[in-house]
Order: sequence, then C-alpha cells, then structure tokens
Amino acid sequence: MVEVTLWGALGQLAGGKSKVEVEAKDIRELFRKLAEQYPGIEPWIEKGIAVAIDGTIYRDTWSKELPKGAEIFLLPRLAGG
Amino acid sequence: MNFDPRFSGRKFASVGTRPIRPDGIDKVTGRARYGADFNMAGQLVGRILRSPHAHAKILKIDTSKAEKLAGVKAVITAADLPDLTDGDAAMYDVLDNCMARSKALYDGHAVAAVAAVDASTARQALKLIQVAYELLPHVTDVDEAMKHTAPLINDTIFTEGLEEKPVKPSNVTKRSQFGHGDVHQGFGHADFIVERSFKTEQTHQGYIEPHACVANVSSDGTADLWVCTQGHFVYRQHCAQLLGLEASKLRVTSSEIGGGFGGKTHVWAEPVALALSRKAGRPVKLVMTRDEVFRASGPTSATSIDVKIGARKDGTITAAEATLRYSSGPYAGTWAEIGAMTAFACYKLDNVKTVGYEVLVNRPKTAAYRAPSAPMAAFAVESAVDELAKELGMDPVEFRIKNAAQEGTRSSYGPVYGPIGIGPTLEAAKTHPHMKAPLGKNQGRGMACGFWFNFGGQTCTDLNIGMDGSVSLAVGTVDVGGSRASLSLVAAEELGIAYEQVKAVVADTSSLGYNDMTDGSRGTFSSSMATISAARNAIKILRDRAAQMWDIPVDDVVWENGHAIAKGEKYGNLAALSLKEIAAASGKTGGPIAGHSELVADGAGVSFATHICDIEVDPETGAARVIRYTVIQDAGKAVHPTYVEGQYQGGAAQGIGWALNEEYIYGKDGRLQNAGFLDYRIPVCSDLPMIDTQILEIPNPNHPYGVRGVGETSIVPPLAAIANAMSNAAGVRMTHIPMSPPRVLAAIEAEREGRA
Amino acid sequence: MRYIRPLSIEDAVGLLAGASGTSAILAGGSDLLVRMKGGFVEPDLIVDIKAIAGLSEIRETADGFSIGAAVPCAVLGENSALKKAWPGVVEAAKLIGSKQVQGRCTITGNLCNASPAADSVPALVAAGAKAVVAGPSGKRTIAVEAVPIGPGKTSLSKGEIIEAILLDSQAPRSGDAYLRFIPRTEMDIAVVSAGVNLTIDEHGVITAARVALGAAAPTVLLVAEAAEALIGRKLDEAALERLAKVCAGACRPIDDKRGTIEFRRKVAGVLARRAATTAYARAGGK
Amino acid sequence: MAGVAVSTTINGDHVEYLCQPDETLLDVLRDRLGLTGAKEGCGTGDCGACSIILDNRLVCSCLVLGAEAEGRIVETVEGMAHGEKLHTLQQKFLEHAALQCGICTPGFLIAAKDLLAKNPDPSEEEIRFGLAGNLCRCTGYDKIVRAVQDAANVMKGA
Repeated sequence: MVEVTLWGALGQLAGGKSKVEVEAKDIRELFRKLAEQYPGIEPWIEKGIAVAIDGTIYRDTWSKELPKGAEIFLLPRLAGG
Repeated sequence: MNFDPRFSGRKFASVGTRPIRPDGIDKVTGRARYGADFNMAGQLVGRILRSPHAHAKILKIDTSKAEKLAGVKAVITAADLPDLTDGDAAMYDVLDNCMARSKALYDGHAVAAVAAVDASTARQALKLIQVAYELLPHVTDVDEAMKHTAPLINDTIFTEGLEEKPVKPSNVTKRSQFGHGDVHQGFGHADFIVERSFKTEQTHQGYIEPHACVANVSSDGTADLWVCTQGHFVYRQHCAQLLGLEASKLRVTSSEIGGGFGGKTHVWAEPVALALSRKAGRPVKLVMTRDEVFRASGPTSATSIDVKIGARKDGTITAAEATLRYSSGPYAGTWAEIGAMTAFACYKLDNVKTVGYEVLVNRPKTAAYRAPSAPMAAFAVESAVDELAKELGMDPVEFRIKNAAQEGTRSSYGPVYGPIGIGPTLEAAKTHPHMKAPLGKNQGRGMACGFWFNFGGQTCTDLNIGMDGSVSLAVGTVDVGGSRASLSLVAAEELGIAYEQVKAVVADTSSLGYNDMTDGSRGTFSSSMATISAARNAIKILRDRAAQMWDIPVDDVVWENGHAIAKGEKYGNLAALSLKEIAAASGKTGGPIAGHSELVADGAGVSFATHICDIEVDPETGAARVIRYTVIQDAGKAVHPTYVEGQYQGGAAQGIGWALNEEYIYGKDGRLQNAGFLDYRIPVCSDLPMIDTQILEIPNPNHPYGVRGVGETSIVPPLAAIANAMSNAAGVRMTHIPMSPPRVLAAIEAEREGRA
Repeated sequence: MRYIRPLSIEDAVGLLAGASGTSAILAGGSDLLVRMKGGFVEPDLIVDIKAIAGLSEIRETADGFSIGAAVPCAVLGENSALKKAWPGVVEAAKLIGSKQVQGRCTITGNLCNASPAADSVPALVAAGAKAVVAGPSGKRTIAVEAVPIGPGKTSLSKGEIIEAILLDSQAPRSGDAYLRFIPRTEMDIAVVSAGVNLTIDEHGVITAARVALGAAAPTVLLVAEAAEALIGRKLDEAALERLAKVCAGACRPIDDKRGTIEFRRKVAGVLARRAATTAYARAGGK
Repeated sequence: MAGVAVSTTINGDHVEYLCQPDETLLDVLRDRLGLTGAKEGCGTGDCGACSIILDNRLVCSCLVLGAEAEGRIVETVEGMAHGEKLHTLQQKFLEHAALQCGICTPGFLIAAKDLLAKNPDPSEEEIRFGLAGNLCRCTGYDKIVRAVQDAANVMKGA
C-alpha cells in the first residue's frame, strides 16, 4: 500500500481527498487502480500525469517501481520550451 | 540511470572540455542548411491567407478566381484538412489553429492557402480569394477576458476545476491549485505582509529563422517533410494524424534550426504544406514571413498575477499566496498551471497556496517559450520578496537564503526536494564580487532567483563504429545550441577515444526510433544518457570481439581508455587492443559493431539560478540600460562548459529584452500592431553588456555524470532582477512588464508628484 | 513592372512624368523595398536614379554643400568637411536604421518618405537646408520643411524629383546637434526627436537659433517660439528650462505603439534641452 | 513582367542572371544562384541576417533589387574562406562558440568583416554599435563580441 498525494484539481475528482491509499507496486498499477477507484481521474491519466517519487519526476514510465514508504506525488504533465 | 559516484572525484577526459562543434564549419561558411535552404525539383511556392480580424465567423470562402489564375496549382481551405482527430481535443485545436474552420479566432489565423509556380503568382492568388466574414466582438486582454461581460471565444467551454460545475460558458478554461498548509493561519503569524498585483505582456520567442518547410506527398501515401523543428518525431506524429497518413510512411528530416526556444515544438504551417502538396501533386515549399511568425506562431502568455507574502520580524516567511491568470490564445492551455507550480518553488514554505486560471483571448495560440510560464510568476514573486525584505530591513540575499528550499523541503508544487542548488547559487551570489562593486549615479542593483523543472523523456540513440575506428553517433534530439558537440564528448568519454573520432548527426524519423522533442532542457540530458547507454552496449560487443581475437573468455576482457585489456597474469603478453584494431577486424569477428539505446530519460532534476544585475536609469526619459549582469546556475555537470555559458547568456538576454521592451501591442481593433523586428524590440548588441556566468556543479543523482538540463532556467530570474534593480536605481516599483521608457517615466513622475 | 536606370535627370523626370500607372523612385530602397515586401505598394515603374551623373556625390560649393539625392547616409559620415560643418545633420543621418541600412538609405529618401519620425529631417530643418527639385517645368529650390505635408505625403507633383539637398556653409560661432529618443540603443524609429542649430556672438549670447522637433506632429515642427526663447540669451538654466517648456507645449503628438502623448511631450523638452546644450558647446559657447 | 538581365561579380566570379524587376538580390542569391549563406530573417532590413558587401559597403541584400547588382561587386559569406583556410573571423567564431543556432552567423561574419576593414582596432563599444544591425537571439552577443575582439587582435598582428 502506498500513499499518493493528489494535486488540487485531481483531489476534487477523488471526492475532495488530497491523499489516497493505493495498493500498487509500479506506476502502471498505480494508474490502473486509481482509475478503478476514481473513474473521474481516468481522462486525466489519458492526457498524461507525471508521478514524483521521492522528488524525482517521472512521466510515462509504467515500469517504475514505487518503493515502500516513498513519497508519491501526482503532478500535471508539463510543457517545456 | 543513476549518478555514478565514481565520477564525483574523477577527472573526466573529454567531458568538461571545450572543443569546436562538429557542425561549426558549415555554419560559418554558409553551407549549413536551414529550413528555407532546401529545395526539391519541381517545387511550388506555398502561401497562406490569414484573417485580418481578431474574431469573425467565416461565412464563405470563394477560391474560384484564385484557382483559375495561371500558375496556381492548388488552393486549400479547412475542407482540405478534414477533422481526423477522433475526439482528441488538443489535436483538434492544433488542426483548427493550422486552418480555421468556422471562425477566425485571431488576427493572423490561417483561413486558406495556395501553391503556385512562383512567389508572385502565389501572392496574386491570395488576393483573389474572397472570404466573407461576420465580425464578432473580440477580447485580447487577459483580465478583460475573465469578466462576465467579455465576448465568449468558445461557447462550449465551461471552466474545469471548479468545486461546483459552472452553468454558463466562460473564457476561463480551467482553474488549478497547488500548495500545502494553511495560508490564512500563516498570514496571522506574519509581522509584515506585502501584497501586490502585477502584469506582464505577451512576448515572442523571436527566433531569427522563420518557420520553413518543404513537403512532398506522393499518391501512394508516402511523404517527405524537410522542416526546421525542435522535434521531428513529434511533427511526424502530428502531421500524420492531421493528414491521415501512416507515421512510418512520413519521413521527417529536421533541418538545421535557426532558433526555437519552444516556438518550434508545435506544428503551424507544416500540415498546410503537406495538404497543398497532396492536392497539387508536387513538392511545396512554405516559408513564413516575419509578419506571419509574429501574428500566427507561438507567443507566450500575457499574465496578471496577485501575490501576497507574509513574514515574521526574524525574516521567516509564514505564508505565501498567488493568483495567476495566463492567456492561452483562443485554445485551452495549461500555462497558468505551470506558473502556479513554479511560483514559489525556490522557497521553504509551511503555508503556501497558488491558484491558476487559463484564459482564452483573441491572440495567437500560446506556445512554450523557454521555461514556459515561470518567468512571469518569478517576476511577481521575486518582486514581492524584495519588497518584503525592504520592509523587514533585511538584505535581499540574506532574506532569500533564510527562506531558501533545500534537500528535504516540501516544494510549493508538492513533492519533497532531493539535492538542489538554490542555496548554493544564493551563497555564490552573496560572495560574488559583482555584489560589492560600486554603483554610480542613477544606477541600481537587483537580484532574483528562478526555478525550472527540466524534463527527460523518450530518447533513442545509435552508435555505429566504422571499420576505421571512427564513431558515428545518430541522435534523435534536434541540436538547438551545440548538443552534437556535447554528445560527441560523452561518446568519446565512455569509449575512451578522442572527441575528433566521433561524428554526431541528427537522424531523420525513418532512421531512428522515436524521440521526444528538444524541449524542457532535455536535449543534452536525455541524449547523453542514451549515448552513454549505447556506448556501453557497444563496449560489450567490443570486449566480445577482443575476446574472439585473443581467443580467451570475454569475462577476462575489460575496457579501459579506449582499449580492450586482457586481465590477469596469464595474459601478461597480450598487448591491449585499441578500438581501431578491434573495428578493423570486425568483418571477421561477427560484423559491424554498434551500440543502441532506447530509454525514457527520467530524473532530469530541477534547476535553480540566481541572477545579479545593475541598471542605469535616465530619470528624465525613463530609459534603462543594463550595465552589468551575472548569471549563477547549477548545471549538475557541464558537459561542454562553453555552450552551458551560452545557454545562461542567451536566456538572460531574452529575459532582459522581455523585462525592458518586448511586448505584443494590440490596437482597439484587436490587430497586432508590431509584427516585425522594428517595433517588436529584441535586444541588439549595443543594448547589452558582457554577461558573466558562474557554473555550479551539484551532481544530479539521476544521471551517470550528474548532468542537469541547463537551457531554460536562465530566462526565469531576469524580469524580477531588473525590476528589483529599477526599484533601487529609480525608486519606483514597476509592476508592469515590459518596463518600457513611457511606463518607467510615468512611474517616476507619479513618484515625484506623490512626494511633492 | 518595369525597372529603368536612366542616366540623366531629364530622362528620369520624363519617365516619371510620362508614367501611366504607379511609379516609384529608387535610390537607397530602404523604404521602398520594405513597402513592396509588405504588399503596400506595387509600382508599375521603378526609376533607379543612382546612375544619374552627380546624384551620388557630395559637392562643396561656394555657398556650402550639395548632397546628391542618391548619396547613402554612410557616405555623409565619411565626408570630414561636412561632418565638421554640420555634425548634427551627419549624426542624424547616421542614426537611420543600421549600418546596413545606412549603406543604402539617403537623406533625400528620408525626407520624401515623409514619415513624421524621419531622423534626418529635424536636423536638416534646424540647419536651414533646402531641396533642389527637378521637374517637367524645370528646377526650383524649396525649404526642406516644405516637402512633407502629412504622413507619407509630399508637396512634390508628378514627375518631380529632389535632385540634391543644399546646406549653407555654417556661420562662424555656430553649431548644430540632433538627438532622438529610442527604447533601444540602435535600430529603432524615433519616438520623438529634436534638432537644434545655434549661432552665438563673442560673449556667448545666442544670435540665431532654429529648433525642430520630429515625431511630435504629422510633419516636422519648426518651433519659432523655441528659437525666440533662446535668442538674445546665453544658454543658462533659465533659457534651457524655457526651451524645454516651449518644445513640450509645441508638440501635437499621438499615442501609438512607440510612445504616448504624455511621454513624447516630456521627452521632446528633454531632448531639445540636451541638443541645445551640445549645439551651444559646438558653437564655442561655455 | 519582363525579366532583367544582370551581369555582375559575386565573390570574385563573373555571374550573369535573369531576374524579375521586383526580385530582391537576396532572393536572387538564394533561389537563382544557390548561395543560401545569406538568410532571410525579416525581409525588411531589421535583422541583418542577409548582410552582404556591395561595392565595399555593408548592406542588407533584402533591401537591394537583383537588378541593381548590374556591374557591381558582391561579397557574401561563401566568399570569406579561401579554399580550406577559414577567414580569421570564421575561425574565431568557432573557437569562441560565438554561434548557437548559427542562423545569424553569416550576417555577423560579413558585418564584422566590414567593421574590421573600416576600424581594425575597435573598442568593445564600437564593436557593439558596429554590429547592432545584426540580431542574434541565442547568444546574448557576449561570445560574438569576444570573437570579434580576438579576431581583430590576430588580424592586426598579421
């Protein structure tokens, strides 16, 4: 079980929660379970969500493992110049 | 790939040196081929007809006269670019931006295009296309567009991200929010609170090379596109999707690129050129004019930002709050969201809240511009931070040091930071001689900090070793400022050979796997990671071949300094085999030697900078001149320090232009009044001093050499650094960017009158 | 479209007078080609006057200087006699565009383009320059300020060409200066500008003055009250103060992308003051 | 439109071409003669990327008609190097990394060549004002100015 922090807009789609608990070992599983538990989040996942694991931001790396006790933070996907 | 701690004490052989870039000779002799320097036999000239109106319904387009003009081979409208986006809203916006469908949404919006045998015929043909418009009320100002009374740009837009679903459509496409703690409580603990409102005008990336491409579509569905772009693989995907082509049958070759800065991450005219070529059955060359570049390609957002920061007497910030409104042109964007994420990223805050609003206006579709959205937010925040330091009676550097984020700090956008460079850049600023240099009359000094995320992303690299021992490195990230040199250095470093033995090229989309764009400061970061990986794969093969040549087990072969070495006493008589020797024998040992790499380069590592700037203000005219400028930034590890300095200097110069003079000026009619380099004033050589740089190297834990992206952060601090210098030089706090002479003089006069 | 390079002024006048459609005179081309590029003009006839004998020369005459209509501004800066006599005029000519543009543009073209913001025009007006006009009915000489009559409009009639700009020899104890305000240090069009030409007596008292403002009205402004504010006085603080005030008051500027009415008024005064200070010093005043 | 026949000298070579009366010299160089070293950044004389030297004078080739080159001497960036030997300015631009994207580089080289021909020992300020007609968006000009300073020093000694 990992604790995942959602940013504002996403939190609203998860029933106003800013933190949710998800049983997931990697980013792929995290996205799948989130979409199951909170269907409102699914379109956002489709558009692209970044995952910060202990401060390092990952984009679409499904296989990236979520270490136990790690800080997991969801962020909007960004554009760069 | 993680940082290799062996490197922290190790001296690099190639990385960190400053050789001449491999593409240099062609660029100083005029032989390098940019977007407009390529031609195909039988090519036509493409030109685009653009709306002269800010907002208008397109009632009818009559192309019949143009079609009849001798020499015209194709005329297209939106009907020739049908909607194949299949519900992908973002791509639909790209399509509509390339060629307006039911409405022209800004001055410069494409409505039709022609391909003709020469430029003058194409020009004549455009004049013969008759467009019937029904004018609609328009809005170009971000604050005006948010009002309930503002003309609606898209009546299907209902603001996302609000607690209650809105019942009426709005120009605000989205609200986003970030932060933690309780700002209300935090402000309650503050002894001093600064609250200010700021505005920044829209700027353009201002690359000197206009968008240019040559498109050739064959009737069998194969196509070629030669184009100046920051990401040819992304252009391929977008063009293929919009034209209904198979991606693998569309080969996109990136030309040399004459500047992009984010503006060439987006297709503008390329799908139009392809559609023209498809219809005409001939190659079409389409080159934008400078006027078109300004009117119809990627400016940044105009913004309106409110900031409130509170601190205790001891200088601890207790709460920080910002509301950020960013224009995104007539299509939905996420620019305010990024601004809201970056605004307070430099600081350690217990209570912070930022709210962003994305706002539609009748201006060109906003595109990324170097650390997009961060400079405006930093301008507002760093101006307020300076004001607060003044109220507290604290030195602005000390105040920032006291509140700077560090490893373990929860960032204002959410996650907790790893090792970061904000503190070290501030400490370096504090002791920099620039800080102590004397100032003359009407001169003032300012400083400011900046933050940017940096990206990694999908990356693919091929490293091929020729039989003569030379190495060709094919990368898929477009070289925007010397990355072929830095990637060659990295390949040389890994293989243990000379830089001169490596030749890096940017491969086309048919020759290499997919690569994300060169954006988000990712070019050298990501492709160096892929190059290291490819080189290591090649070394595995080199060791294997050496083992064959010696007829010993491969486990007994190590790779050191460009040579295979047989390890162990029993091989004492075996002379080391050089890469060249192994390559020469490759035909007999198993064929060509190559290393490939496909990876997602994650962990780019956030980047911080501190800038110091001195300006001199003419109090009678409001004219300001930058007389000294220093950039201090963390590079993780500078692969080619000269080009790292170049990024620092270039970003600072763009920021200086933005701060002082650059802006989109719209008339009451909603038309852009300064679509040219004469009145869109980017800095000229005589406007700037030398720009000093100090490279800090705090290794990025997620890169084998510790490299961080360096391209973007340097544009973040200048707006605020100059505003802070202005405050110290002229005694006025400028809250509107650019600080053009009329604005500064008006502020000085108001201050004088206020005092009198 | 036709491009013709006549060898005599008479041929040029004849071509222009006889042209049926729109015609354009080409000297430096730095305005004409920009307008053609933007699609604002599509001349049927382009008359290139650079091959006409004498038009590409600066001649020193008994009365002063005759600057041919095709002399690029860069050449003005290379003529030491002209630079010595009329430093303000030369400075103004060398502010137009970039080095590249100065290699082509001419003061005659700058005048005939009739932009209110033309850099060389206020300096020429302050210097009392005249234009030699050749036309179907012969030649005439008119004051430079009589050429522009509105933005983009001149008093020249069909077939007329300005052949040269005349500058008198500078009177003893005289000096001129030109200053403009631009947001950058180079490459801009004047937001507002001021040209001043002064003559003083042996005591430093101003005996003659001409003050002209650019980008302050639809055409260049020769401000008589500004001259009056200076004549009969030394250039002390009070005179400068009055000069600035009169110039600010004389402006009839507009708000546009380059500046506001308020800004132009204030800065016109500031520039007049600064230009007068330089001109005074050049005249030998202390 | 009737074409104009032009006979001229470009980088020391005699060249003849036919062009339209409204065609710029820049378009002639790039589209008719294949000399794409001069770039069109604006087409209005505001960026300097198309700089050439015409009869010893620095000009923007976008502000010259192709027809005007008759009987004149044109120098472009393609004529700066002699065979394999780069002009000192070209060498110094490489050594100082005075280019990032490189699109403005031909214009800067030509403008700097003209500057040093007229003023072999320019101050930093003279270099900055001398090159103010050439826009660069990548470098902040720092390394360009240094390259020109270095080239001036080398050329003075030569």
